[in-house]
Amino acid sequence: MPYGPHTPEDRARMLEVIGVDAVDDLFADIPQSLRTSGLGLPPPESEAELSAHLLKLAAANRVDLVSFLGAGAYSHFVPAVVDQLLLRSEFYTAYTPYQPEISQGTLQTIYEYQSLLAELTGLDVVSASHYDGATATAEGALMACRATRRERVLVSRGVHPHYRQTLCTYFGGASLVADEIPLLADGTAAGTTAAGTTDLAALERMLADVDRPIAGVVVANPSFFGLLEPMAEIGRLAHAAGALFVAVVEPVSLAVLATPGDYEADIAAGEGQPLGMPLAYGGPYLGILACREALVRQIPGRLVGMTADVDGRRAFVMTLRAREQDIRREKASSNICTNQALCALAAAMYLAAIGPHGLRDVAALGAARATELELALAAAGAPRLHPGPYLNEFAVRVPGAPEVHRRLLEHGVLAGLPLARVIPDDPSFADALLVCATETTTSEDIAAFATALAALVAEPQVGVR
Amino acid sequence: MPYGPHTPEDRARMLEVIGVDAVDDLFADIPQSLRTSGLGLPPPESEAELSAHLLKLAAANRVDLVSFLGAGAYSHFVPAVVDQLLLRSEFYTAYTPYQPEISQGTLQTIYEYQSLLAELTGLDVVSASHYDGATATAEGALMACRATRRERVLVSRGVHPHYRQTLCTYFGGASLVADEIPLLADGTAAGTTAAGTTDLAALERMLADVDRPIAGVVVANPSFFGLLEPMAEIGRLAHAAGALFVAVVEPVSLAVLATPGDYEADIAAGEGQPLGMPLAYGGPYLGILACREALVRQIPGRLVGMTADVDGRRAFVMTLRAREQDIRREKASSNICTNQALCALAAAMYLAAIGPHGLRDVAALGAARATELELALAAAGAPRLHPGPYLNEFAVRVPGAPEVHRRLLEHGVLAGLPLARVIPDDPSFADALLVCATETTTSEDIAAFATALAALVAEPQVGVR
Amino acid sequence: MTAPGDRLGPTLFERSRPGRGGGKVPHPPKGALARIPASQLRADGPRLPEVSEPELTRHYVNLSRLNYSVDSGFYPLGSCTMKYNPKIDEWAARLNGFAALHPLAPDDLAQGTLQLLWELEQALAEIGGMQAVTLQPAAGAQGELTGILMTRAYHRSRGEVERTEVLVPDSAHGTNPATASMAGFKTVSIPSAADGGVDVEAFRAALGPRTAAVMITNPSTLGLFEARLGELLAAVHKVGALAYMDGANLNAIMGRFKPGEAGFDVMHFNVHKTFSTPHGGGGPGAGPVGVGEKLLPFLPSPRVLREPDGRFKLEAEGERATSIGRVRAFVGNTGVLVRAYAYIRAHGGSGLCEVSDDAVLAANYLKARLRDVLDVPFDRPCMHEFVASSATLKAQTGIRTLDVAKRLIDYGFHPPTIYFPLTVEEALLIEPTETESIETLDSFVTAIERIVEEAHSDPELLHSAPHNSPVRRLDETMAARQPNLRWQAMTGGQTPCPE
Amino acid sequence: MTAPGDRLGPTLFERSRPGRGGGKVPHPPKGALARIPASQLRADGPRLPEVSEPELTRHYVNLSRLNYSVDSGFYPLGSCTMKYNPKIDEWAARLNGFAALHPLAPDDLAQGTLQLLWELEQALAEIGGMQAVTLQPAAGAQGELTGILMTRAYHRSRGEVERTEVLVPDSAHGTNPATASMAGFKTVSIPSAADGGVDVEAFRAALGPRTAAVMITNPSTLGLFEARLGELLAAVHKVGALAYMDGANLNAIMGRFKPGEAGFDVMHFNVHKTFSTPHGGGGPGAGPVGVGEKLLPFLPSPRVLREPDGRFKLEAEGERATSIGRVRAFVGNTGVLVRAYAYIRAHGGSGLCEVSDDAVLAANYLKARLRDVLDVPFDRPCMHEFVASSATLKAQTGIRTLDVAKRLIDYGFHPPTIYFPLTVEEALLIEPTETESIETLDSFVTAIERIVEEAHSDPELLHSAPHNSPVRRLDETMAARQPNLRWQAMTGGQTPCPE
Ligand SMILES: Cc1ncc(COP(=O)(O)O)c(C=O)c1O
Ligand SMILES: Cc1ncc(COP(=O)(O)O)c(C=O)c1O
Repeated sequence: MPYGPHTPEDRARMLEVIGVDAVDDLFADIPQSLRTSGLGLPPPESEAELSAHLLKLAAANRVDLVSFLGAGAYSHFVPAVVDQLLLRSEFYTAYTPYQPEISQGTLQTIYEYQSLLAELTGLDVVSASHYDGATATAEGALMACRATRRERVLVSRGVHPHYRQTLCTYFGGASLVADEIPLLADGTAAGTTAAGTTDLAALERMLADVDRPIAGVVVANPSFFGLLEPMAEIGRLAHAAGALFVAVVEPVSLAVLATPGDYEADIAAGEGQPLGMPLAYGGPYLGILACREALVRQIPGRLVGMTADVDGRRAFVMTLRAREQDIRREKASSNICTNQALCALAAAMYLAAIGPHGLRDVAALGAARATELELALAAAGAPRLHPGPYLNEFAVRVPGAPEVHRRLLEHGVLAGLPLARVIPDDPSFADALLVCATETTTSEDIAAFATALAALVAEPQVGVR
Repeated sequence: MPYGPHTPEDRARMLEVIGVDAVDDLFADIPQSLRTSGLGLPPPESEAELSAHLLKLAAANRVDLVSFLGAGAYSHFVPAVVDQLLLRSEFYTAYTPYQPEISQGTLQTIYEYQSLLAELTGLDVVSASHYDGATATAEGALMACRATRRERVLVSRGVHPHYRQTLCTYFGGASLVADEIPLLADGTAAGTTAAGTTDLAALERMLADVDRPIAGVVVANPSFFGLLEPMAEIGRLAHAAGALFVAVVEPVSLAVLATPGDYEADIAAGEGQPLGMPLAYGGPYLGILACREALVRQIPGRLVGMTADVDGRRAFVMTLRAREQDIRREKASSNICTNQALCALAAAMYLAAIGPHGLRDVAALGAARATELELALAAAGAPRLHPGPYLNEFAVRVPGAPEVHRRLLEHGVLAGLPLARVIPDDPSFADALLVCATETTTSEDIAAFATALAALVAEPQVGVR
Repeated sequence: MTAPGDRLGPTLFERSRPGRGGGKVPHPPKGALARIPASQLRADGPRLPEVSEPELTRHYVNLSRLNYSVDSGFYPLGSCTMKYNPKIDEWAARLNGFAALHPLAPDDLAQGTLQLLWELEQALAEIGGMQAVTLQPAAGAQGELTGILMTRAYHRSRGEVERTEVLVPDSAHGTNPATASMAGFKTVSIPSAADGGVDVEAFRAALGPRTAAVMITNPSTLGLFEARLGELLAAVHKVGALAYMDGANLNAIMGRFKPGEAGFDVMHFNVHKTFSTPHGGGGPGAGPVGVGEKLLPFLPSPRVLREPDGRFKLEAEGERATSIGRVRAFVGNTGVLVRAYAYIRAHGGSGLCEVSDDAVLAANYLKARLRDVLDVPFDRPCMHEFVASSATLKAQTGIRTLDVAKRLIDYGFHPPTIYFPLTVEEALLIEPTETESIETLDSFVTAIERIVEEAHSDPELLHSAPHNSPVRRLDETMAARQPNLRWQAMTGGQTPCPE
Repeated sequence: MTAPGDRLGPTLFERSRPGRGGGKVPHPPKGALARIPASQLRADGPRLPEVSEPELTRHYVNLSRLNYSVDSGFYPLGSCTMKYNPKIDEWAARLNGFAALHPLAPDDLAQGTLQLLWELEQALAEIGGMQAVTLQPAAGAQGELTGILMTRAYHRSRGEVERTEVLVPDSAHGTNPATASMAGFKTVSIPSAADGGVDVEAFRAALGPRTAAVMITNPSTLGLFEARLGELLAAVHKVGALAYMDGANLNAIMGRFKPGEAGFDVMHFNVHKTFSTPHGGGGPGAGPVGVGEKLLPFLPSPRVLREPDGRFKLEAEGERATSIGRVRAFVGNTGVLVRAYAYIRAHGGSGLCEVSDDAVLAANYLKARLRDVLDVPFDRPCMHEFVASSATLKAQTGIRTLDVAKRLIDYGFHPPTIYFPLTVEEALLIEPTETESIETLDSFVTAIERIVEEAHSDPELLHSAPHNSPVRRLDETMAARQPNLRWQAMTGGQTPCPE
């Protein structure tokens, strides 16, 4: 066993003390009929061989393309200090701080994370972390149902499709209902810049159905399509109907955009990955979940509070634990136990390293690059799909988008996401690519994309299929 | 300033307390005529830009070739645990343990390093580290002069040419003499397997010159050419002439080869890089310097000893410091101050991680791969240059070696070292490549080399020049 | 507000001064946000702390030193399998090819990771004796939810909507009943028998046509193998219910018992326990779920598929209508799964069997050595962990398990899990794991022995323990009564620094 | 043998047990060494310790925690410039393209590193006002040796073999006189004047036709700029000697004073001081040397050259006959130089000037604040560090600088350099550096103030300090009398473990 300390003598000594002849005897409780012996797996691999194999697998991924892919996971520059501090193994080889006297490191970092995210979201209560943006959104919607004792939420189709599907899975289990709020189509919104955003008229109609009272309204800002939503207006409509307002947010954008606190959302959920986590093919990421103080007893997951020890010295501790599964069991606010604490730590480190001005710069530089990208793509034959304001991500229209996307890979360009891949049921997205820019996008990247795209668009075959 | 904590208010407050108006005033001691203002260097770079630039530079190096290059710096597998523990910044951001009460971490690791290398070399005293193999060898030779009060050493031409040159530089400074012992030429040693090793007859002659008594005899095992030298015999000759015997060793080989202790060397020097340090274009590496107990007061550099604190608890401390420059000044055994402590720590971690069996495996696997390489190259038209025993490195003869080497680069093969590059003055090496294999060399690597070589050798133009 | 403790440093917010920090990213061009309507913008910048990199580094280096961790000492936290986390696994997860891969990258760009995930699924299926595995769940609890939602979908697919109950032994981890609730089921709690196993009679009585599933932790949270498991499973299947195995304790039985082959229909794995991915101060982990034949159609989407030509791909959106759907965005905690994969390959089949053997050996050794010092309620071979109790000690001295735990801190150990499982009075759940040396186990025994002596000779020492930790016992009541969950005065330089 | 301290763990050797560890590399085929004559082989395998990876990790993690370091606190060790080490620099040095490059790789494969080295030489030449720079020396002391060997070669090339003396002020670092000896010169020690500077008259008197070089540390080891430097240099050049500047204290004067322009002929840089490459518990550093016109021909080989087409190459073997030759194998401590390069680019020209301004500001601030508490012998603006003294305190209370230093440990600080320079009684050489916040500087002052109070009120507390460290004061006499420099009983499992 590569990491075991036991020598044959150690094992013999232990068996002797236990008073059995062989390790086998310790397994006597396993009924013979249920036993198996051994595992059909390859033999052990030395670390040298294993590392060579892992290098080969890692090299079989292609991460060298110029990428404009966001869609819920974003590439950002992460200061070197973050990963090196994360490698402090006192952080990553500890567990949930059940013994606060010897866990002040973890506890203080969680408290600081909660404080930082409270400041970013404008809400007072932030959970120690949830699994990811999708599950945080689902839990936010469940909170709304518990708090209002109503059983139906409305979810904008501007929310990330994975989040909507996850919410749907969670709601199906709990026998709750999640209905979708449509988006304004191009035509409907003619003359306005609202195309692609949540259809307020439809929302109003749905909220007005007295037989099916609404627990919460879930809207993302920026939306999945990168658009800025009329959050204040949506909040007012929701609250007027006695529903809670759940905002799905992207944390870097909160350095510059109005916050859930500003537009009076009751709950905010979102994906914390942009705060210093690698893309890592989808995880581990960070589910952000925040709420107004009044909802504190509904929030799932751990909370850390400041208190004092018996000598009166400041100290931190997990608190309000009566919401949690290990105490409340079937009545708990959620079943979450292990969370994403290390990712929350990464987020706190990232925010502290980059600072308030740095975070604004990240957001604004992404916006500036996105403007550049918009112009370049429009000139190359791929104009925006929606006219309204956006921060750093937007959809463009290009005939035969999926094929164009595939062909661009050959030119070393990962041209965002063909929307048809994630929303196959909606023909209005058949010719759309969702593209994004961040502070890591360079002018050369944009030029490479635009040039390759222009060439492809000019080819007669492409887009016909 | 990217890493400074001072705000403008802090600076103002400090100036006020000091009682001056401006920072400029603090520099009043610099005579006006000697002042400059500012530096002609580019403006500061943000970390994001800097990291992109560094990635570009690193990518401009080619480290993807199949490599058979050793010649004093060897590629080995290093367990992941080594680098992660080296990143513990309590190790790398501390300095020389002048305050032992709060430096027991560094002190114990040095003591352990000394003990590990004592076991590997078979000698009792090991310095806390020297700069590299070359300077350690030079210091070893200087020790011999101090200890014997003689002024001339003999250095085998089988010692790494860089080490010989360094020794020469150091000896030139000290007005001491270093003469070279020739190697046995092919013809001389006909019928024996000694060709390429140190010429014992010549050595005997040089030792016999009573007018010019010899302080030390410096021989490497394996030699620069990979050959095993008759160390026991050389030691006997040196001692018979009242000279000390300085062995230049490669530490991984000491897991399987006879040690300086075994063949009664008085001093051992060598390059510790193979014990867990990256190639890193030449440094930082680790100068190993060890000696018999009798010579302890001659050894340069720090030594750590075990002692007790006032409560009688075990503790470690720098000791025998009266040899050092900060105490003895112009009479010190060397001017060394800052050494390569972190590299010594890496070596200790590597040895502890790989273990005694692992280290033997590393050495033996390298030897096995080298046998494979020898056969493959001979079959491809490049037979060995010397017949004698070797561990994992040897020279081969191939017409037009430098040109062949250059051409092989195009095939993705770094075919060792054309000996003419480092020993341009000796025609017997004009057609030689020095190649090595380690445990990281694979059969596919060897096949790639042999195949490409065979094709080149078959080409009529090559080798003619 | 209280003053910071001697050894606690200031918070990030107290270290903040306007003008500190910066220099990480280039500045944007002026007017970069001009195209965004003012109503959509935040009025003021966020009041995040401004600290320089040197201060940031000291902040976290010194905070880290306040933590007890596996890398600093023995951490026998029962049920949590705090074993050593191999460093090669951390290295692997950080390889740029893995770390920089976007989760929506086309399959062609993701062949390395897809192969890894596919092979990991195969390995887990083999270990669990299951037909297939999904790697999506982010933790054990989410694995449970995924599994129970699949059983729900299974029963619905057969029209059996009246199955509204899930049976859970009273010794179960809290996530089991909480999961049942989240999946819309009623939890029926089953008492334990005197031997620590499920009370088979009570169990049979509770089973019936309303039973959708039973959740069994095996080995149980008492560290015992359910000796009458065969009977239990037969009874479950007889009433048409499904059997879920909470696999958090799999570290005991790899290569000796395969839940799927024994008759479990579904189970979850805790990769942060059995497969040694680090616990991260609370997470992240991953909770893959294995299923047998019956639940195959319901696995969450997307699955990782291998094509006949050996290439790998993800299921397309909506490709499998029977799926319970997504349980999260993208495909899983991939970075964690890379670590688990490396761990499994390093051990191979034989190594994993040794892991279980040594884990069980260590637990039984510790139990044998502690039997004379503490109560050990179940006197038969345990699996990878065992329950001890301070009930007798308490009766004799008034010293509770809490006091013993706190005093262990002074002796340099992380306390075991305490007051869990709930079914044993003054419980200590002790899990040494297979990576602790016999010297360490012996020194732990010595510490417990001394503490028991102290309980008699100097009980106050224990009541007031710990004494050697960065802070002492905390005022948890105050924390809950007047919750202070965030730093309020986020005003940068205006906040005085307590140092 | 004494028992290990409470907080010191066992040694690697005490942790060793035969059969532990392994699994890192594959096994060789049998008989791999059969072709090697038995006489050349080691009889027994080396008795290295056998420890498992978990134990190894805890060993080093816990050892690391016994160290005081810049990343854990204030480290005002005068003359050593213990400033913050940026983490990006560590990251850069580990990039595979840099770390995996063989030192004898053909120039075509090494263009990235060669460009970096070349640009670093240019940057250092600009900072030092020098014509050219060699990056080879592994540390400051080796830089000194390189520089002095070049002056020797220079004089020899002019036939001036009678120049056998090097002048060194008595306040100089020990490496200066030791270097002169290594280079075959006689050291002539020059006293300091009352103002802390070199005694110019004594200096002039010592200069003459035998003088090969003078070594001046500027700012001096007292933290003072040599105010009469112009005179000194003129006098040196008048007698045909060369002026060497020990640049260890360059952190004070970047952008304000360029040694080469001022008239120094040669100098060394300490990249592990001025350019913040970490000190590594004693090293590695690097000690590049800058030279003016006169010494250009003598630079060690090989130099890094830029070709007209913009490509980079190393000088070929023997290409420059005037060179003093090699001072080490290969081309330098490249990994350290990568860090220095990153540091210089991050700051740029303006940032490096700010470094010096802030370093000087911090030192003067600390001096001003400590003036009332300790003696401050030289009452004029200091550079980046200053000398304080406990002479008065000692006279009043018997408390020595050593006691003050040890007591600072209890207050959480690394003591300054003590008893150096040798010219000041009871010296403390205090160098705060530019990366320490004003809060930290103030808290250091508070600690010194308290210690001075304690010296009067409770001197025994100071005599017996430190009290809060892993071990207390050591028996250095025993260490030197009966040197124990290696673990003798390297017998693996036979050695009992003290835990
Ligand atoms: C027995 C048992 N079941 C379930 C869980 C839940 O797993 P997780 O914490 O990964 O959600 C745990 C661990 O905490 C456990 O010990
Ligand atoms: C003034 C001075 N000169 C020379 C040196 C020697 O430099 P190094 O330790 O890098 O050899 C030092 C540092 O230790 C120093 O402070």
